[in-house]
Amino acid sequence: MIQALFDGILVGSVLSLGAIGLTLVMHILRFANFSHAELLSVGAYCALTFDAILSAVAPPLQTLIGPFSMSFALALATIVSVGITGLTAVLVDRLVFKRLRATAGPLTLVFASFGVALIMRNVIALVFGLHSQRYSDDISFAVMISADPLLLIKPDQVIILCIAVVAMAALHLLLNRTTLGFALRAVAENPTLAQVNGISMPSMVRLTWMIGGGLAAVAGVLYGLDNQLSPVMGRDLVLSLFAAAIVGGLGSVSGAVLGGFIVGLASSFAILLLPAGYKPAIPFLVILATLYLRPNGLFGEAR
Amino acid sequence: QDCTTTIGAVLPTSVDWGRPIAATAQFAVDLFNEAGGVKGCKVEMTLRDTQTDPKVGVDAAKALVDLEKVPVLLGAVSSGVSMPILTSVTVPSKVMQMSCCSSSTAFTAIAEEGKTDGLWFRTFATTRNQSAVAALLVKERGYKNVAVFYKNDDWGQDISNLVKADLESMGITVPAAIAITDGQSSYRSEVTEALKAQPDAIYMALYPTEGTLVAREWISLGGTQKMVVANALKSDDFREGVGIQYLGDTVGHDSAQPRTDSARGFVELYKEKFNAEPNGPGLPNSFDAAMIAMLAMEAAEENTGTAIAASIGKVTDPKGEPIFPNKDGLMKAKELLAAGKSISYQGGTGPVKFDANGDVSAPAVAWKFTDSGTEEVQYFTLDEVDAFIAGLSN
Amino acid sequence: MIGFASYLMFFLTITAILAIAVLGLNLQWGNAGIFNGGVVAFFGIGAYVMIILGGPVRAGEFGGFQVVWPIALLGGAAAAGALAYIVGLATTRLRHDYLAIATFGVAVAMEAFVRNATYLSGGAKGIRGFERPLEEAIGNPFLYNVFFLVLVVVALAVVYAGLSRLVASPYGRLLRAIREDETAAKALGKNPARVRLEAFIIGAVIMGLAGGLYATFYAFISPQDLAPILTFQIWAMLIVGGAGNNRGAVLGTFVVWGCWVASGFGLASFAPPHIQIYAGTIQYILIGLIIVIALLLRPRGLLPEQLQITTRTTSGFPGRTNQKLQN
Amino acid sequence: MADAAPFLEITNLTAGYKRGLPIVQDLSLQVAGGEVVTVIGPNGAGKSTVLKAIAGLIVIEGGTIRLSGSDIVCTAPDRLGQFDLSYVPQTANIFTTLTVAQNLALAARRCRTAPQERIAAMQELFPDLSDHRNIRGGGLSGGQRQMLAIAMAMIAEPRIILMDEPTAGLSPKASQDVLKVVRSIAEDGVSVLLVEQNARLALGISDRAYILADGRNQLDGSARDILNDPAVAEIYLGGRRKGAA
Amino acid sequence: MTDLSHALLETRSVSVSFGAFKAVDAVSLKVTEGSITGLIGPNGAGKSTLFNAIAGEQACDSGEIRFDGSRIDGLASNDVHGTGLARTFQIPKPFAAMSVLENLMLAAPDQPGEQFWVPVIARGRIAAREREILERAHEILAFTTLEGVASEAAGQLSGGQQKLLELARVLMSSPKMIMLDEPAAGVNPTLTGVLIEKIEQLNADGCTFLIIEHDMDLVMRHCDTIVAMTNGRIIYEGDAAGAQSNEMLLNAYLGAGADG
Ligand SMILES: Nc1ncnc2c1ncn2[C@@H]1O[C@H](COP(=O)(O)OP(=O)(O)OP(=O)(O)O)[C@@H](O)[C@H]1O
Ligand SMILES: Nc1ncnc2c1ncn2[C@@H]1O[C@H](COP(=O)(O)OP(=O)(O)OP(=O)(O)O)[C@@H](O)[C@H]1O
Ligand SMILES: [Mg+2]
Ligand SMILES: [Mg+2]
Repeated sequence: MIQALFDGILVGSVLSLGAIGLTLVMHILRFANFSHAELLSVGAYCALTFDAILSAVAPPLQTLIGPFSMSFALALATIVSVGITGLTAVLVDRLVFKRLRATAGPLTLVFASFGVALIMRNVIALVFGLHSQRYSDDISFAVMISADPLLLIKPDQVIILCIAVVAMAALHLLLNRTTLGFALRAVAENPTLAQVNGISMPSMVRLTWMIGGGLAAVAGVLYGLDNQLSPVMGRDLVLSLFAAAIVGGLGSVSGAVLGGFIVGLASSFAILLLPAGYKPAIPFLVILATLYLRPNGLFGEAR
Repeated sequence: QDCTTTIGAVLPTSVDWGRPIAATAQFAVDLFNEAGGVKGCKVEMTLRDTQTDPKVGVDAAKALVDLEKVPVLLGAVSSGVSMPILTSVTVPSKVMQMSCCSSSTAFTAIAEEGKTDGLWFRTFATTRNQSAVAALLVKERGYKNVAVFYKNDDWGQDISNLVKADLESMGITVPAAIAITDGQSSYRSEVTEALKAQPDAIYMALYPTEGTLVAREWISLGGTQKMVVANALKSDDFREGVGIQYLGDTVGHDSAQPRTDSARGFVELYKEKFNAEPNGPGLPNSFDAAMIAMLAMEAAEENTGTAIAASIGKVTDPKGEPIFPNKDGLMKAKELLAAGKSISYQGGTGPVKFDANGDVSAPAVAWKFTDSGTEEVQYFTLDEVDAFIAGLSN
Repeated sequence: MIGFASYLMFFLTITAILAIAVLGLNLQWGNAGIFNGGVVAFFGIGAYVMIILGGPVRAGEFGGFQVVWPIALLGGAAAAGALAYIVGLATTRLRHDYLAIATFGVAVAMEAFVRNATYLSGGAKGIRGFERPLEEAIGNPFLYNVFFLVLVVVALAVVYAGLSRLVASPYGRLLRAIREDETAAKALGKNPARVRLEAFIIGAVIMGLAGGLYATFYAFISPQDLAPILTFQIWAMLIVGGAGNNRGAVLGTFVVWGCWVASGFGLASFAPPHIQIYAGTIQYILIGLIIVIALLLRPRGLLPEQLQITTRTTSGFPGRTNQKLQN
Repeated sequence: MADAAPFLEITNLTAGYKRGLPIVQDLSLQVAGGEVVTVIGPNGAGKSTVLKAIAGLIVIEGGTIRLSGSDIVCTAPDRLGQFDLSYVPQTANIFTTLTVAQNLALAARRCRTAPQERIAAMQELFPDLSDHRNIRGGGLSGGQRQMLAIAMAMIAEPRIILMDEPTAGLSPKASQDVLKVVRSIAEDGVSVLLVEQNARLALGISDRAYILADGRNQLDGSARDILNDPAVAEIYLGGRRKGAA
Repeated sequence: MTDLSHALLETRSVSVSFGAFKAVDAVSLKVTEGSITGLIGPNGAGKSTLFNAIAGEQACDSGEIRFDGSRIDGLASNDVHGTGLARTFQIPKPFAAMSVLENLMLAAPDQPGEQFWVPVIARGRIAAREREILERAHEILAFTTLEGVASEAAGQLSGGQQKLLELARVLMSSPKMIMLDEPAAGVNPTLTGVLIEKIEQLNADGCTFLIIEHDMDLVMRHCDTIVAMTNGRIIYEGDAAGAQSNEMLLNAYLGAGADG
């Protein structure tokens, strides 16, 4: 029971991290970006590549950081990957979404992003192959916190949780305390009026993608660390990410984090109630119930 | 010679485990061409991706049959794709369909009703034998309390149900049989659930991607390393992903490789081509499916699905001359067939013999992981397996 | 030649079946603004119920009532309507993405249910269908496919005509008004909750009908047919074709499904053998490119929604002219 | 006090929402420094369209718009602040999802100096705003919205300000107050281009006025002349003289 | 006190609050059948909120609302409309992607074609009603000067035209009572004159009006009764002359320039 609770929160923290970026992009650019989860893959594979390069160039970097299974090389690679993934997101926007924003109907961007997701996912598959890979083949063992009730926790998951919470706090402050954050929200609501107030659309859009892409890269690496990398990891994650972002209420970063936990907890408790085969459905049913009570998500506003 | 003969294949090449299956089929075609092709004509395999989507798969099959006029169709992998192809494409168009990997019992059922017109074959040894061997391995090792993880598809559900029943009939408890649905972002809760029962061993009927994730999670949470695994996990991805240091107590089951000299030759051939052992779900089955289909084309009077299907018996005749599918073997087979003699094909899954429903039963082996791949540890003849199954039902 | 004709008919049959589902979605989204993310649930329940009602007896499993085909088909459609009624009662309060994820959840639950509830649905192995209507009587598979194509085209035409009437009528106007501004519609005395629920149910019944036809044609249904990709495909067809326009919806189906399969065909025919193994992956890239490029070139769809203008006519029934919606 | 050279000079402007469908045609208009100019005209005449054209929001097909000598036709709307231009749109003129304080803080990003002081000054000018500083814009009353929009435009101390019906929805007292403020900033040298339906009140504080109908100039002249022209009053000002009795 | 039977609309100590803020504070208001009642008050006084409460758009914290003898508090806004009480919005809510004409036609009541089965199986029943609706729509378009933009998307109208559309739409039905929220704001003064004539004409035909308006000229000349609110409370109820001499109103609302 208590184990399921912790599992849920820890598993949920990766989703939270991914969902923060998604909710930000969805709120400010006003479309459900199906290719967001592919940015996680881009980030993860990018870090994989740089991790390999750095480890080859400077072998001492392969030492692990403390009790975690992340090496110094991977940590550096992640930083590089944050930038590259952000730029990838900006580039995709340039090529596709920017052109559509002005002229298209509300769902055109959504399905364009679906097409973009197909392209990104399969380009990764062509480059890196379809098989799954890992940053390190070593298995990081869980630490037993208590024997009765049984409680096992992996150090990696704790670090993921911390990063998710820090990212949430930082982004929350940015959006609610700084005029830059107000500018981002203003662009979300009324781009014309925002421009009239001297806010440059292109730079706000760039900023949004950089933040969204960067967070996606971090989430992708941490997901890869906890699970494994495969070209279809985006496909496997995308719906959970949407679920988390939406149940939390679009545009709410704390909602996204809570949403991640809800999805994590729902799937971890699911198995206590129903046969494991039904597990994929449970988070969505929990979301259905949540939305029944709060039609705009937990922290969302009607719009 | 300039003539070419086309065969069709509909396989999920955009899925991780599907691509090697397709590559193996293509490998069989290449070997056959080296031996001179079918009736002197070069064989070309037109390969289409199913995207594991029945609509896409059926459309691809229909296009191959109608536009490319293929008399033989290899595939598909999932029963959910193979079945609509069979009912709405191959049977109406009288094309022979040979699947490497579809395991659903529904195929046997419709074959029994006579609705396949004898056009349907699969080289996937029926799940019944496989599950029995799994139970046997558990019993031999003296495990008393075994948790089961199974892939939540028709194959996994089938094998899990059978294994569970077999184990329980031998007095071994199965505290948890847990479905693993692919594409989940985490399998931690499934693993935790099994862990609660504190089993002394686990049985896994999974594919490598999910299998690796589950096994790693299982081991990292301190689960037992005593594992029995299904043939689908006989894969380098799984071995490397989990780490050989944790797989010392793991034993797997599979349909047997032929116990002939040429068997080693096959593995050699494969290694030479792909630089790896033929490990992975469905590889030998795919190889055999393609080979048998082409041998049947060689044996058939005319290049139609019905004629080819009718010649299957000629190339898988237990009384015929044993043939191993390397270049020499194939040349010899062609000679024999040309002379009107029958042959007994001995391929990646053993001496294949189809029953009236297009199903095969194969002998079985037990294997374990080694530093470089896998190695056989035990061999079960068909009779032994049948005797064991008969013993179970008492 | 006969081969080509045979394939073409097959292709058209599937397209027509999908087009029916796209029309159902067009009523929901294009006209009523209901963001249904769970198309496949309604398609699927139509297929399953049809096959359970009409299919043969399955050992140890539920079903096998062997109801005559047209009734079984309607039963499937009705089941889709009933599901929509229940789902709709719980979700009509939701908007946009929230509604989409909620209905998506229904679809996932549906898939999980049929995958696991073996007694009812055959589990992962699916359910084999029955003899297709009149198949025995017609005998020749080619002629049978002609017959079946005619059957689905008639179904498509009926649905198309019915929806066109509905959309062109005051009811269609009401739907669009509710899509535009629910508060204002309410203030004018309309009941958005009722109308949205109706539109949701009608759309779902149409999707269920499509599902039933699909399962009839393949004489088989399994959880693999209920994968979320079908929902995306149907949506992509609508958006590429032009939401809000029934002709666009049908055209979009042809274009998207045509490109989807043509990309596979093209690669299989023209790619060199050593590429074949990667063709599946490349095909996905092509499909992605086609969708993106189509939307870049025609952001509002191939046939965008028309602004309805009612003009005074002497004939009595108000005439209609269409004008491009300007942006 | 008005500078001799016009601060804003529009010549032969043709503009609209879609290429080939001009709404405003061949329109010329000047606003000198420190001058209040009012544009009046029937609904749908194109008044707001003129302001949108100046603010860079729509397609300009012909003519020039000069701001203190420089051509601004191709300037992106977000860069017009550099020309010390502010604009109060007619509708959707505040951010409904931001609070009043956040709306003001956002607008104050354009202030050259002491944004806090400017925010305080605006709250003093419109006490309603400081009372409701933590309410989201969407929760404001119609008049309060209008006040916020005006405050957001004035906060950066522009040299020219375009106001689209600033007094629509304001109470009579608030309208008078706003127009008084407009007059007083004009005294400080700010140019104001005003679109108003509340024509009599607006003309009362204006230097000059233009009458627009069907997207074209119909008439222009000093505010007083226009106010006192009975023909104009009949057609555009509603005929009735307020308080004539 | 006015006789109850004459009050078509009556609120009894209705309160609405947003968080701790009381936007409408125990307001008791009577609108006499057949009158044109003006509701005035400074910005943020709670006028629109009161409208929303009456129209079922906004839940009341307490109090009772009666219309035509029966309670309407707690009804959904469409049901309130069904009782014969229609309203406009201060900030227009057009059906943006529909044409102006369609906006109007939609607003007409009693079109059997708004039941989904009728267009499919009994089309004949629609046409006659549709003709009537069309007739009426063109009539209203004509005097609101919207005829010229009848086929344009409503979302593309100018600000003032949208206000006119808001009014035009509500005139499509023939309710017992209409509540107008600042109908003249943003509308050209000349046109305002035409509109008020129309309102008086409808009033003569028996329609009751409750109008929020800041245009004092309009209010003072055309309203039978004037109700003034500040800070969520009613501070004055009476005739125009009284309002113009009310000290509090002068200071808080009308301002120095007010002439009377
Ligand atoms: N949703 C809301 N949340 C918070 N406060 C609100 C909300 N709606 C209205 N208010 C507050 O209630 C008060 C009354 O608003 P209301 O819109 O009724 O004013 P009004 O009398 O119509 O003013 P105006 O003449 O300016 O339109 C205002 O102070 C406003 O800020
Ligand atoms: N976004 C738009 N797209 C297309 N046409 C528009 C758009 N906005 C306004 N128009 C058209 O341009 C014309 C002029 O509109 P504009 O808003 O300039 O009028 P206005 O003079 O400001 O009127 P009002 O006094 O009612 O505000 C109108 O006929 C309107 O239909
Ligand atoms: Mg205007
Ligand atoms: Mg108001």
